[in-house]
Formats: sequence, C-alpha cells, structure tokens
Amino acid sequence: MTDVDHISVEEIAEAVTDGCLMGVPADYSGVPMAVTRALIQRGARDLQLYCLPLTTMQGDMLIGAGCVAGVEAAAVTLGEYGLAPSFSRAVQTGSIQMQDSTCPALHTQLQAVEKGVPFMPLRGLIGSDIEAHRPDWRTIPNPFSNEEDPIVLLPARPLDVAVFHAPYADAKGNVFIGRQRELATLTHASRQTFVTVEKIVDGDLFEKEATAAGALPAFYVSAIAEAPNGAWPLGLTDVYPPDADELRRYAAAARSPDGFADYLAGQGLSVRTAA
Amino acid sequence: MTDVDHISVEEIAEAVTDGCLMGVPADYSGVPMAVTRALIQRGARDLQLYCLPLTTMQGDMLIGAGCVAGVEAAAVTLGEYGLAPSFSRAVQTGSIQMQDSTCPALHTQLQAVEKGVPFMPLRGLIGSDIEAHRPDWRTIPNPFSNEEDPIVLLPARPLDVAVFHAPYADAKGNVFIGRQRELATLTHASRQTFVTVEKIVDGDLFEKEATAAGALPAFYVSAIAEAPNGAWPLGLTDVYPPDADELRRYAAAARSPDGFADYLAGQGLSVRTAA
Amino acid sequence: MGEATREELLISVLANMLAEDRHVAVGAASPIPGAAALLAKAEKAERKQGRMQVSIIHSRRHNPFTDGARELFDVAARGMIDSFFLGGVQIDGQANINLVGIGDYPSMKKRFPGSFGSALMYYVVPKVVLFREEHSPRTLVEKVDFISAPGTSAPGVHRPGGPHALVTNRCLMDFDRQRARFSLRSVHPGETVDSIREATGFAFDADDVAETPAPDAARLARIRQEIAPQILQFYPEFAGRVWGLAA
Amino acid sequence: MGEATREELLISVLANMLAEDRHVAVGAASPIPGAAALLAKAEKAERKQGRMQVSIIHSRRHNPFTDGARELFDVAARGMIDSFFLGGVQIDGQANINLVGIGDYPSMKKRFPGSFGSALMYYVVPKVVLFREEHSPRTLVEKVDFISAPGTSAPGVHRPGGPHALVTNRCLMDFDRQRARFSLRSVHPGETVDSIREATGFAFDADDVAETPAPDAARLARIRQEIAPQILQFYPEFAGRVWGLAA
Repeated sequence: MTDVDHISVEEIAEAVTDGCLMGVPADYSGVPMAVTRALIQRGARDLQLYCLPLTTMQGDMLIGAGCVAGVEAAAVTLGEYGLAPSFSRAVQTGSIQMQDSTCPALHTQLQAVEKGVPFMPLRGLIGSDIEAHRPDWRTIPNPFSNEEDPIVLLPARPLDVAVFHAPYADAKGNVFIGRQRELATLTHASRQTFVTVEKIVDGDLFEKEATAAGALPAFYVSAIAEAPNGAWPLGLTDVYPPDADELRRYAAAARSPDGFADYLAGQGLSVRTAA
Repeated sequence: MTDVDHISVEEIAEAVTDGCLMGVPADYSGVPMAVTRALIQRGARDLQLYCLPLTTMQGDMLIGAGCVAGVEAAAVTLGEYGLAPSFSRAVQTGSIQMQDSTCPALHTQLQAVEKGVPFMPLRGLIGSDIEAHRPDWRTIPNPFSNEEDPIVLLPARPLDVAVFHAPYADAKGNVFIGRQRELATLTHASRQTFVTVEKIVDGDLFEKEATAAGALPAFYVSAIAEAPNGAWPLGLTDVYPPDADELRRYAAAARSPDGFADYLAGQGLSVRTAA
Repeated sequence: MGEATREELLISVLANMLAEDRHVAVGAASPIPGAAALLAKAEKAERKQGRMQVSIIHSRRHNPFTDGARELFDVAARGMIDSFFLGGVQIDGQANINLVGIGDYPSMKKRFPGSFGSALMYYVVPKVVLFREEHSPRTLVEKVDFISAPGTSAPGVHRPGGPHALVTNRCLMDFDRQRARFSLRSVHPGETVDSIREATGFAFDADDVAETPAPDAARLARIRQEIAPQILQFYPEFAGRVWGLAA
Repeated sequence: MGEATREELLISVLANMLAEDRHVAVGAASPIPGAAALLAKAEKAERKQGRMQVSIIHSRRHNPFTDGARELFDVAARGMIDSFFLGGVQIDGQANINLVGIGDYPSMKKRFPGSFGSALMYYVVPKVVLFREEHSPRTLVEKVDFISAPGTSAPGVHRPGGPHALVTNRCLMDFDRQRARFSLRSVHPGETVDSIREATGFAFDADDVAETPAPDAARLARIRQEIAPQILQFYPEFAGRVWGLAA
C-alpha cells in the first residue's frame, strides 16, 4: 500500500489555489515545469512566489502568463541565457510586487518555520537597501554581547504550498531528493507539498540506510504525480541536462510580450487576460 | 590522493586534549568506543562532554575512569541496561559538574554555531528547572508579537572537537553518515572533527547523487582512523548490533567502583589517579 | 483467547486516546506506547478514517526521519505530532514531571538519566500522555523534586501542548489544564477509588469513575496476531516476556 | 605557447590572491574565478603548502555540499570561506555593490536579477574579490542606485569580511576598508592611469601603479593543459571560446 495519494499534474495545478503563497525551487533543485504549464493552462492568478532562493524560467513564465501577483526572491534570471524578460517588464511596469531578499535569508525564514520558532537571526543584511525595504525584519541588539552588536531577526514565513520535481518516488511515496536538502526544509515549511516525479519505483527507500539518506519521508507529501520529463526544458540533476536550445528559444521569444505569447501558444497555452 | 590524513586511534586520543569541550554522539549515531578506550589509556583528564543529545556507555566509562570534569546532556543512561552507575555516583559526590539540558536545546545550540549566529530561539523550556539552572540562556519578549510571548534564546556553543564512528569513508576521505545528519551539525559546530571508520573503501561518494546524499564531505574532517568494530560493544546501524552480553556485563560491573575498575582492568585499562 | 494481560490492557487504554491522530510519536524504550500506536493505526485504517503516521524513534523500521535527530523535535514544535508519551521518576499533582532525580539538585540523593526532550515536547505536543507503570506514593508525589517540564504554564507562555492523561498500572486519570488538577476517570480491574487514593501522593478529583474496559475479543486478537509480531522486531525482550515470542 | 589571452591574464591575477587560502568558493556562472581557484589550488599543492578546498557551486563535481543550498552560506557565516567573488551591475567608490538594477527602486529603469547571496557573503568572507569584466563609467559609478551589500559597515556591526580588491578588464584595484576607498594597484597591458581614470565613475588613489604581470610560461602552460580541461566540464561554452576545446 502506498502512503501517499497519486494524482495528476492537472490536479496539482488545481490544488495550488489562486492567491496562495507558493514555494518555488531553484533550477538546481528540480523545477516542476509540467505543473507550471498546467498552472498557466488553468489560468492561475495572484500567486505569491517564495523562491528558494531564486527562480529561472518557471517564475518568468508564470509572471509573463499573468499568474503572479508577487515575488520574494534573491534573484529572477534565466542564468546563462540572460535576464528574465517577463520579470523585468513586470517589475518595471509595477504589475508584480517584488520583495527583494538574499539567498541565506530565504533559507533562514523557512528554517524558522521548520523549527517552529517565530524568528531566526542572520548575520549580514545591516546597511543594505534590501534591509531598508523590509519592514517585516527587525534589528535587535545581540542580547549575549556586552558590546554594540546589532543583529537582524527574520520572521518565520510559513508557505501555503510547495511543488517540486524529483527523479523518483518509491512505492510507499517516499521521494528521492538526494543532497537537495533545501527541498526538505521547503517541505517542512509548507502546509502542503506536491511532488512530480519522473517515475514511481518498486521497493522502499527506507530499507537501507544508504538510500534512506536521500529520502524525503512520505508522510510529509500531500500527493504525487508521475510526470516524465517533468522539469523540461530545465534539467534534473543526474537524470537529464537542460534543453539548451529550448531555453535559448524561450529567452529570445520572451523579450517581447508578443514573442512570449507566441511561445505559450506553441505549447497550447495563453496569457491570462486581466480579470 | 586522499584529501584527509589517516592517523591511528591513539593519535586521535592525543588530539583530544585535556580540558577540551568534546562533542559526543548518541548511541544511535556511531559512538567512538575504540577512541574512548584510548582516551582512558592515555589518562585524559578534565574533558567537558557536550552530548548530542545523550551519552550511554561512552560517557559513563569516561566519567568512571576519571577523565571528565563536566557533562552537558539531556540524559546519561545505559538505556535498557539501566542507569549509568559511574555517572550517578559522580553527580552524587560532586566529582563532575552536570549541566542538565534537553535534546532540542543541545541540537539548537550547535545549529546556532553551524549558522554562524550568536544564538537561536527555542520553544518550551520556560518554567522548567532546567531553564532555572541555565544562567547562560536568555528569555526575551518575542519582538514579532504584539502580545506577551516570552521565548528563550540559546547561545551558540562552539565545540573544540568532535569524534564519532562511521561505517566507512571513501578514498578521498568523505565519510558515510547516512541519515544521522546530527553528525553533520556536530561536525559543523566543532573546530576539529576526528572520525573512526570500520573501513576505507575505494571510489568517491560524490560520483553519484544517491551516495553523495549520505556523505559528510572530506574537507570538514581533520583526520580519519580505521577502527574495525570501533563502536563495540555498542552497535553501528546496519553494520552490527550492540553486544548485549558485554553491555550487561558492564552495567553490572560498574555498579561499584571496584567492579568498574575490574572491568577496565579486563581491557588493560585503569582508572586515572587524581592529580 | 484468554483474558487480556496487564500489558494488553494498557496497550488498549493508550490506543483509545490515539484513535483520531494523524501522527503519533513514541520515544525510546516504550514497548507499550509503541504497541498502542501501531494498534490505533491499524484500527483507523480498518475504519477507513485515513492514514496515521507512527514514528517509533527506537525502531529503524518505524523511524521515518531523515533530517537527523533534531527532526522529531522540529516536527513537534510545528504542532505536527498529535500525541507523545512521557514518563517520570516523579509526577506531581500539577502534572509537573521529573526525569532528573530524587533529592536536592544538583547532587541529588539518587540521580536518574535526565530530562531527554521533555522540556520541549511537553509544551508543543497537543496530547501528551503521561505513562508510568509504577503507581505509588513514591512516583506520584505532591511536588516533584525537579521540574524537567511543568504541567502548566503561565498565561502568555507559548503552550499549545501539554498533559492529556496519566496512565499507570492501576488507573487512568484525565488532566484539566485550566484547574491544573487530575481527575480519576477509570480504575483497572481489582482497584477502587480508595486503593488509588492510598497509592497516590497527590490529591485528585474522583467523580464518575468507571472500571477500565478490557479490550474486546477483536482488539485482543489484533494485538496478539498483528501487533505483537511487529513489536518483536524492535522490543524482542518485551515481546518474549508478554507473548512468548522469539525473534 | 603564445601570449596570454585577456581571460588567461584575469585568471592569473585572481589566482595570485588565493595562493594561501584553505577554502575558496565560486558562485554560479563564473568561469574565470573558477579557473583561478583551480589554478591556485594546483599551485599550492605543488608548493606542498597544503590542501585547498575549491567549491564551485555551479559544478556537480566541485560542489562538495550535502546539507542543501544553505550550506555555502552557513560555512561562510562561520568564517570558513577565505575568498569569494562578487560582481555588480554597478560598483561604487565605497565598494557598495548593486545587483538589482538601474534607476529608482522598486520599479527601476532596468531591472537585473537580484542580490543573490551578497547581503551575507560580502559581510562574512574575509577576502571578497569584486570581479566585473566591463570597466566603464556605467558599471563603476560614483554611487550605486541600490545597495545589495555595502562596502563598509558602521562600527559595531559584525563585519569580519568585505571587499579586498576589484578586478576588471582594465586593471586591479585594492580597497582600503578604513578609508573606504579604492587604490589603483596595476593596469593591464595597454592601459594607463589616465585611461583608467577616464573609464571609472568614482575617484581612487593611484600611487605606485605597476603593470599587471602576465602569467609566466609555467603558469600559462598549467592553465591550458591542466585547468582548461577541468573548466570544459562545467563551462563548455567558455572553454570552447577561450581555448577552442569541445566536450
């Protein structure tokens, strides 16, 4: 018996409800691009993206398609394929709210949720314009120091939902995340977690310590969908590389709203018309 | 080429200098019993044991042998074999300083070191006699709450040295810790980390994501010693079970100082005579 | 099938409390709570009321954690563990528990292992069941010598969890967190309200006291046929003693 | 063997700064810093001065971390990363860096990706090398439009790390943290103090300016024979362009 429900990619896209705060993995962690397309397909709106700690094509597509109201991230970029055009446009026109952060702060605010504490401290930050634009952060004097030593406390930031893509799950619903342990923290910090996988394999990752080490336990997972090639055109570590041609095509197309719309149309998708 | 020095169990015992603050793993994490015997052999003294979060026979033997000045732990016990007799005697006679803590606090104070922050908050604790006896902890009002909400801050507790036992290391010095991830935090929080292993194996744990997931990277490890059966008479997960007969023998012998001394003598060891 | 043994009665009593849970955690060296959790899980599945995660820290097979030894405490602090079991060298009438020792701290007359995770778990797990087989004036005292974790907290202190009940060899008591007071709910076969009063070092209420029900035949059969073999895997000594099983 | 290319000169300049390090980390999409770190490591090993950990986040093979994406930042916050590289859409005369965009925040005239980890790394890594190939009044400005991370901090702020030097296509500058001011150290072949002044939007000191030394034959040979094939594995486009290598 599996311990986790198996649903479809489309059902995951339904479960990511409009307006929710959604945890989004970095390009190296397993990006759920199949779910991303399904979200655009269903016309998702007002999503708040919490990026751990950055987003690439996933965020840019969702923004371009009109699904996003706000982004909290350390970076939105297409990496070696250039700037994220839909993101840049949306920031410049003010159609999304951008909350600039920095990688370790994004990790830390989820660690605070993970640990069940209201805040966690982090070094750095002080005197940056990031800090200046984050009234939700608080600087206190380090209570353990006798000298002046301001330190920033970051509030726990519980997420509504996290979605990521992984190489495989076992028959019980345990998910292989390998050393992408940020996916464990992401899951711990989210009320619900949906995972797409390349495949479901027989057996039980917990049978041996060697495979248990790379497992996310099934009891954290709300539901799983099989989605072969589910990170495409992004890559999946040790499984397949990014599809450089497709990424280049996207980067070029997204430079204009029309090009972006054409790219979506090529995938049977369209930009959400404003409500 | 290996990235880590290979030394002997005795050299590890030398590197754990008198008076140092030593991180000690729980019975399920891989207890370095070979090094423990070598520490008694060399007449180590004034060790401060920081237990993550408890100790069993290792702590009790070191205490009985006169190697220990202080213990910080959530528990010192022989588990199903009963109370830790040398520990109980030492507390009752005042020959060691016991600093009572609780499991999550011991994890948290090392997490603070790991993260390079001076403190980390933890729920619970308030109103316990543990908290009452910890002037090094500080309770502050939660700065993110508009209502009364006291919360305890625990200071980072950097360790001088950590020693643990693991199933194997690879040719480069990467150590397999599986899902005993508390050993990673222990290592991150210690200035030096020495590891004994059942064996050194060929290859590189980082060649595949599946094995990398259970690896502690070599660059954290100060030196490695091969010590087959190095956790005996305690067990090593998935490798060998505890030696119940030997543990029962120890638990019975340690009930009196003479019995304890006889037990040590049976292993060619003796109790350190007071300085 | 025969009568339920004392251990089977306790397993049954504890299982009743876990019926609706989604996640039950059991600490080290707790065969009776472990068996109760596995029983409750099997019964919930049979009722088709959904899954129950049973995390038994002592058992490699039933320990689902992969984030190190801190994960149990993290999950609990997030409020995701519904029930947990704690014991005590001493438990007092305000449900304060002492796992540290008897006498004056720190040297004490008799030192016990220590507080383990109680100083967090007792605060954050909604339903903490105090489980101490020995029921005597020595274990159930007026006031503990050391508070490993308090039964109740001052207003304003983050305290979503706390004591739910006390189960011993003699009886089951509920705990009222508002009044900080135990209330005798049922006595095990052979006990009376008076025998409980005599064996208890603290005052408690005793209205509506029933006899603790023995497990019915179906449950008893399940304990012996389905749960016992599982317990054998990680508490062989206990399974041998109670059910005559051998690994 | 031929002359050193511009990229090889930069690799050589950066490697000089890393000679004594124990741990150098390199962020994403940084082939020149990555090559410099691997070169410094090889040279340190040859001098028998001990090991150097080179952690290249972009490369599976050279990414040694197993505690998730936060581990780099944790290690750095503990002071265990000796050198790190940061760039900037803009860098100003006080070594403030801007990775966010040009114009008024938040809408900006031109938005760039964001600050990445700079708002921690710049504070805690002892030797941060600012590396920006484009050297123009557009990139090296009087005052950045947005401070992703400041060059210096007020007294009392925990700031064990910070800017060490600025390396561009035209020159190498040191940074004096006390005075919060850059000082031109060497100009690359073809540049002069005047040409640097013209291309720089901020004021800087210029005493004792040398010409940036090209890598000697042994180092150049090592770059081409030993380092280039490694870079090919994770920066194939770069290795193809600079060394004509193909995967």
